[in-house]
Amino acid sequence: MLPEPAPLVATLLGATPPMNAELLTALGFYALAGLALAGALGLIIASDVFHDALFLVLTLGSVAGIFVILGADFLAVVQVLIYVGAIMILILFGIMLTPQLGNLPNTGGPGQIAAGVIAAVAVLGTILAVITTATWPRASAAPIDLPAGTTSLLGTSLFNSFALPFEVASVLLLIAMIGALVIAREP
Amino acid sequence: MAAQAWIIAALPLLAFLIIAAGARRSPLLSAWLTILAIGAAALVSLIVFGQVTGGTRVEQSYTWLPLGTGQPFLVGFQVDSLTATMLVVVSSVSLLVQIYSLGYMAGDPGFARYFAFMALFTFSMLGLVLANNLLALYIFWELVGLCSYLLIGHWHERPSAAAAAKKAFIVTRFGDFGFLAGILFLYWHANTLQISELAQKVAAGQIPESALTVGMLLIFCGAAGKSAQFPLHAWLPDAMEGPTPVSALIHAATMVAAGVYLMARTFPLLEHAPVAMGVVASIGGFTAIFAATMGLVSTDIKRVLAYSTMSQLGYMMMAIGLGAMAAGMFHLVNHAFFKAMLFLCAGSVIHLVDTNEMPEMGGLGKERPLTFLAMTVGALSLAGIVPLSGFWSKDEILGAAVGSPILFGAALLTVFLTAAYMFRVIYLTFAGPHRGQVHDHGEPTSMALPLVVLLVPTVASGLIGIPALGSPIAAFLEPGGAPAAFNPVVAAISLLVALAGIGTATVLYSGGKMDRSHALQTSLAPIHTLLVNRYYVDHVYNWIAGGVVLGIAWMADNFDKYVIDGMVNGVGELAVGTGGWLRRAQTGQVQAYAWTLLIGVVALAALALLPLGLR
Amino acid sequence: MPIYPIALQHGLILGAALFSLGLAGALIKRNAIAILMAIELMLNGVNVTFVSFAQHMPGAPGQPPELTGQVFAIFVITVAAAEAAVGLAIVLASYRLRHTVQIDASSSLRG
Amino acid sequence: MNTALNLAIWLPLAGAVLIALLPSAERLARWIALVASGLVLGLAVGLALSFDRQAPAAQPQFITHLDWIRQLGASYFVGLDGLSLPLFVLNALLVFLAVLVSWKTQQRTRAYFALLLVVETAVAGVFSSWDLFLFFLFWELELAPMYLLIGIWGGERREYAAMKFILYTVGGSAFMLVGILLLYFNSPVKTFDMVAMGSQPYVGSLAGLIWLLVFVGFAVKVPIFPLHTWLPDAHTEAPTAISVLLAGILLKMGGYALLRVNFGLLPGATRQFATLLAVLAVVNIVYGALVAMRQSDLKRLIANSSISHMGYVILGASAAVAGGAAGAMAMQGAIFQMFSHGIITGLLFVMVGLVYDRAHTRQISALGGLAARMPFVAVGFVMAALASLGLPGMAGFAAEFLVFAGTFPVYGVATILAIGTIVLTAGYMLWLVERVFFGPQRPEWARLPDASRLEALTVAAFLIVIIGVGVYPRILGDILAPTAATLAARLAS
Amino acid sequence: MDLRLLGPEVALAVAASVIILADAFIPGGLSRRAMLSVAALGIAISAWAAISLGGSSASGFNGTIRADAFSLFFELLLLAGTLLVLLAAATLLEASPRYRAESVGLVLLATAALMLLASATELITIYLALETSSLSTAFLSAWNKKDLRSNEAGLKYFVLSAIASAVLLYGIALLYGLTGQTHLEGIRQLLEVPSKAPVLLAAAMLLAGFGFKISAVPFQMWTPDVYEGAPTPITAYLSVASKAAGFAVLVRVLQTTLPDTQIDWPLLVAIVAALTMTVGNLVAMAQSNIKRMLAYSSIAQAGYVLIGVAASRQGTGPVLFYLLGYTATNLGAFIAVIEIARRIGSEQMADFAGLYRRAPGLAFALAISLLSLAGLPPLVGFFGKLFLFWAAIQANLGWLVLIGVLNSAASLFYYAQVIHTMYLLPGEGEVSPEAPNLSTGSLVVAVGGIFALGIFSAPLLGLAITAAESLP
Repeated sequence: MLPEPAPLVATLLGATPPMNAELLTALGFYALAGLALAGALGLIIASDVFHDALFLVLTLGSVAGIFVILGADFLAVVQVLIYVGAIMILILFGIMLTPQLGNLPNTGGPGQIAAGVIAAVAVLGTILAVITTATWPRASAAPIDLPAGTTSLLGTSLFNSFALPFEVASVLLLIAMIGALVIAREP
Repeated sequence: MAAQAWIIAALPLLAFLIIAAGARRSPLLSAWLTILAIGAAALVSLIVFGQVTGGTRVEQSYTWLPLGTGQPFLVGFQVDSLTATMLVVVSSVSLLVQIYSLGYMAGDPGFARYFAFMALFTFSMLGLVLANNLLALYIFWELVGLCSYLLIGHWHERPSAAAAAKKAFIVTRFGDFGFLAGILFLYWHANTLQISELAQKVAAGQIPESALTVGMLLIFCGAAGKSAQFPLHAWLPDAMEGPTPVSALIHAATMVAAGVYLMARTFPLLEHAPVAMGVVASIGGFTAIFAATMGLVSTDIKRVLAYSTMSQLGYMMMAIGLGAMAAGMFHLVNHAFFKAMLFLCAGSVIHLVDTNEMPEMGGLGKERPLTFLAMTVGALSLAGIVPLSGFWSKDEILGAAVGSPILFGAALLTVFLTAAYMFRVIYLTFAGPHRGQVHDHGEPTSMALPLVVLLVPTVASGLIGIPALGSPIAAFLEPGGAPAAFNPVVAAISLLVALAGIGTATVLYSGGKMDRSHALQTSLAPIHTLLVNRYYVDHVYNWIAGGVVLGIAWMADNFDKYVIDGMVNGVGELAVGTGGWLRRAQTGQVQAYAWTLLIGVVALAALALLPLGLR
Repeated sequence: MPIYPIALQHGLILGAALFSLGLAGALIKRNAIAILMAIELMLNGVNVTFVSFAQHMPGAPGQPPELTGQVFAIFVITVAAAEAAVGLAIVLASYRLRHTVQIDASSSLRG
Repeated sequence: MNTALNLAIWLPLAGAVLIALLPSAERLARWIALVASGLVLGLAVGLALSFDRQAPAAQPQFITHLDWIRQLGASYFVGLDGLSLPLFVLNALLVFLAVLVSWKTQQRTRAYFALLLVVETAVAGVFSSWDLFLFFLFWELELAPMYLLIGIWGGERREYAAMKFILYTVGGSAFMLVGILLLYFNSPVKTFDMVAMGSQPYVGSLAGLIWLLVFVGFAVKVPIFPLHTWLPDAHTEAPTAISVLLAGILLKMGGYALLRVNFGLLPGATRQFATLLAVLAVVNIVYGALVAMRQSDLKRLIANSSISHMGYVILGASAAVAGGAAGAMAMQGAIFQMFSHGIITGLLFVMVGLVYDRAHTRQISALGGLAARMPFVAVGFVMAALASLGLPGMAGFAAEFLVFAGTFPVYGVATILAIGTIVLTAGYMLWLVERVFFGPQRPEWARLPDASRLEALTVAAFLIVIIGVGVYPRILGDILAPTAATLAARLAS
Repeated sequence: MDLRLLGPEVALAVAASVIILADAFIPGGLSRRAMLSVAALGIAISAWAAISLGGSSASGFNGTIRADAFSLFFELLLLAGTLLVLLAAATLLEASPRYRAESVGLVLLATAALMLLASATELITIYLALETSSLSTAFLSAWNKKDLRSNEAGLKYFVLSAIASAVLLYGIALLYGLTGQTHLEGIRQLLEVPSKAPVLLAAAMLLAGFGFKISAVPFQMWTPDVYEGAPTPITAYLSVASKAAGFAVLVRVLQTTLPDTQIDWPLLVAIVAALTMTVGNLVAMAQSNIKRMLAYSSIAQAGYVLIGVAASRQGTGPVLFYLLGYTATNLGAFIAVIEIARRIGSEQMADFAGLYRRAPGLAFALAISLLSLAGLPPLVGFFGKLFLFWAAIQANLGWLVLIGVLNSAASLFYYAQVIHTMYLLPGEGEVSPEAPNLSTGSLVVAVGGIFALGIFSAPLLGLAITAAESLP
């Protein structure tokens, strides 16, 4: 589970092998992952819902970066556009429309926190126990070679193999729209 | 006629059915229906008796209950000497008692019911003696018990009568429990319930003696219950709560004698089971003396007669147990007549004074000379004074007992006691001045007539036992059996002992005075107390029934209520309680719900993964 | 596992971590909108997982990779948007009724 | 396809539907019920008379066999044999009499009679089904109407009693269902056809488990100690006619099913458990009698006596495994006892009902001396009590005698205990009669009327059957004997 | 092309659009009658379209949906259920004119999503259909905007469904990672299992996601609250349509993707089934609100169905039959409750006292429904349970059947208590009789179904088994 220390130290000291693209990518990944996790942690800890939103933006942005590293450039754009551009705006509106009276606690009591942490640790532990030990028979050892842009590949997939889900997604959005209109409107 | 002997039983049944169906609305019609039917039955009985003395024998069987495998259960009737004798005795005594009842029960609100049940009883009793197999016999055996129950409880508004009726039924049922077991026991050893077949198999040695002994002892339980033999005797004195004619017919002449009859009927089996015979004889002998002692102290005239009946039945049992079946039956017949008469006399007296208590009687010979006469003759016969009937049969029994010193002694002592308590009754009732109120309504002819008629056999029926005639009874009842030997020495001794008894009674009670007996009572106080309390047997029974049985029942009932039902309700409460507890887990907090969901996933996954050992 | 080059597991672990953190947030936060954000976090965790897998799924021989994982992620983002809309609408309605967005205010139904 | 039998099964249901469809026919309802149940009684008697007593006993008569749920191998298969015919007739008779008994019901008449008729169809179905699945269906069908009959028209604690009744029974049938399904899938003949299942019984390793599972279901119904405590409550709280049906036929469903399913289809396991059965039977007999002895409530006493009397059925059945003459006799006794207990206890409950209708109390201590005012009721009650304690000449004796006779060589001690309990029975029955009817008349009961003409007629009908069967048991014996012998022989082999 | 396969769903979507648009553009709005007519017409066309596909087992849209008999069965079931719910809600719709077009439209769209869920054979489609239906029902639960309880129901349903579907999604991701596939059949072909752990984890997560839909313990926590708070017709809809579709997708995914020979998912399902039955029944005993009681009851019912699911292939036919009967039965119960509550103004069981006199028809309908839920013959609930148990015994799940039958017996306790209250207790006040309307009409259909489905259980079970066997 722990990274083996020797290569890391060696690399950092520039001994063997020379700093290459792979290492840079890795470092970028770790940096972004750290940011993403920090944002997530911040979201949990922050006591102000507005700060929550900002931490979330940090995470979402970092994840977009990670998407790039993982060869999903189009997805990164979508992530930034929809999440940061649409969802976060929506959420900020939501926050502003619901001013709270007084200073209410943003997190539950110690019991709830403990329970939440236990559940999260349990879930994480289970998942990690599985994914780190599993072998993935279909997965290639190395990242696959991807063309410079994945957009056309995705487009083909989306409108060919997954045309039906695409249509369903549109209905989903329609429903969300109608429903939100009805429910959120002043009575 | 003998081939249609079932008619004898059917006639009273018919009367019962007609009364039940509607004739009960007219009491007098009911009574006469009964009398007519029983009269006709008595007539037919006599005819049949005549044919049987001529050698006719009949046996017929019908399927009662078919079985899937093997022979069906049969019922049927037979006519032989024993049956014929009993038919005559039962039907004639019953007829006389019915006639007597016309007067005795006059004005009773349950008049019609009384006669209906009397008819039913006569039917059952006749059926009992006609039965040719143990099953049929048992059926009628229970029916006479039922009639006894119904008639003892005739005045059901009297709590004592209701209790006595119940007691009679339950105690005899206790004996019947053994009877039924005995029947089954014999059935599975002999594969038949036909008495004649059983007798054949026994004679052929096909049934091991041990089995026969057990079977006969069990059957004797039934006989002991019915015939009030120790220790199942406790019901008979109480049964005197019934109307006196009922006591005369059922509890003196016929039903109680059914036990003796049963042993006589199964005598061909019994005689091959010496141990059983010994038991029968011992119980009989013991009961004879045991009951007689209690008769000495009772102040209730009917109870004295009841103890006397028990005692005499013991006598008969002893005779049969000693192998003198014919003698026992001879005594049964004689006893039936004179004891019925004695009871009817007692009824007549009670009618006069409206009480059973002898201390409140006295001097009644003036009002009822006929009764006085009849009762005296009956008492003499019972005491065994020559030449009355009791003398002859009692003598045969004593003769049979000679070989067994203890039983012989007991029998002799009983003779003494019998004579003593009977003359105590005679003195207390008829001699001296009136001690209580007398309400003389006059004695109707219907009550007087039976007494007169019964005097005849009381005097004469024993004469058939005169040694000069050979022993026709034994020849008739037990062809091939040993003829009864008349033993003049024994006869003389017993006569002397009886006279001694009479003398003792005279000393104590002559002139209807009670002061001398009181003095004796005081000097023998512990014994008197013991006797008055009937040896405390009833106390023991009450303790068993009310203490032990009801105590166990109490435990069972509470076990049912608290343990079993407690567990049942506990399960229910547990379920509802668990539901309520789970319900509280539904806190309304959505995050708690989410927590449950996630923990559920982890748990499920863990459940699935753990068997893999988490490589 | 070497720390570089980044392998499949790296992405998976990050995904799992994000998922679990989001989950913890959803369980701990009181503000309904914050919970909404935490759920978005969970979905992002899954998306990272999907994308990581997609990066290691070659296509059929001679065919370009299908990138199903990335397609899935696009749909997930769409759903996330819809969820945000729905969630905010309901939270707004709730706010109108209760004048608070604290989730524990909505706990009258229980038992 | 036998029209008469099918008609006898379904006619009551049709009557019930008719009552339900006539919205304002409160008074008509009882007439419909009377006619329907009367017709069924006629049909049942007709079937009994035309029953071929010489035919081989392994096959039912009057059969109808139609395809039904083929995926399950279930069919509509009805017919009667020597075991079911008497009970079928008993059902028809008791329901008819129950209609008469409840003639004066005022409350919600339509619903009452409709439910009564549904019960009749259900029970008739149970007794005539030769398909195990169909059997189970009918078995369950009886529950809801019975629950309502107790719950709506019952006494003070009716709710508790009704709930207890239904939970007990449903709990029991839960086990039974599992057993039936296990049997189906394990038996060599994949069918619910009981003739086929019986001719090639399952003897595998699960037989014992299956036997126990079904047994629990039936034991609740019989009821067998310690699953009996629903009975006193239900019988006590139910209205008179329903007590009659409960004691008269519903308990018989348990005994019948035990013989039909456990004994008929799992003879091997039955042999294993025979001794257990005998022990339970004796416990039932003695324990029921002891508990009855302590009851202060008239109806509760009778109810507990039922527990005791049903023990004889189980005792006889348990001895049937011995086969041979004794086994056949015991089995015949067991079946006979079901019939006679049905009719006798039915009468007892009718009599209790008559007393209760007049005095409005069932406390024995509050009653007393009733015979003076109600001679007919008293006579009827005494007759019923005598029949119940096994007096010869009445139906109970023939049955008990067979049971004792058959059991004696197989389980001697058990038989002795059972015979001994007769004394206890006599004790509590006669004590009851003494306390209720005898003794001095009490002022508070000085104005009670005797039985009406209709009531007298009903009681007379019961008595005629009780005495008729008691005096001439061949009426039933001819029908029972071959079936009993076949069953016992199959058990022993 | 493949569009024909989507005909049933499209018909509903069109009907929904017509209703919403017409209501928006016609001055004064669309009348209730017209609205329901259009909805009914849409349902009819949808049904016709489904039937005309005839369970051809044709796949379409690159294998994302499959028109087999299994999906046909569920499509018809969902359509019938939806129609009955709409009819039952007719009277309530009359009372609340605002946004009623949108509510009817959303119900139709949700049904379309559920139908898609039942026929989808690809995980992305399944996920989207699931989300679509969940979000619609979240809205519908919160529809009574001024009602705190309705809003709370919507909020709870939304939050929990979002979390549950995130978990489901993670499970899907694992399956994708193992096979590189999202098509169910593709997954099964590629599921070589060198290490079973990810598959089992995925199975548990899928179970959670779908288990949420069908209210399986421990994913059932939302059920009572939402059932109680949501408008009753929506509760009915949730308990019937949503649950049925949940079972459809659960059965299809488990059976198509996970070979039970290698992965012991039946055991997982069996454990969940046992928990579900027991918890549902136990807590139901302690309820006083009829809707809440029915919520727990429907949890318990889900447990019974899961017995059939655990019985794998053999159990599928009985599962379908049970769902059919359950739809009729539970609708009967809920429609009766809707009408009763509307007339006496209470959902408290205690207020149902003496209902047999005040509203005999409704009391009878509710009683019959409850007895069917309890599983008494000759009602369909009896046969449904019987077939389930029958299958489970065959699958060597005797212990589970025993738990099932005991639960079934215990459940009678609380069902009978309602009947007891209605029939055995005296009640105050009168209920003015009403002329038969659409609601009572749908009630008659449902109760008639309870009897008819029971009596004709034999042929219907045959149909259900045929449908089950059409699963690849």
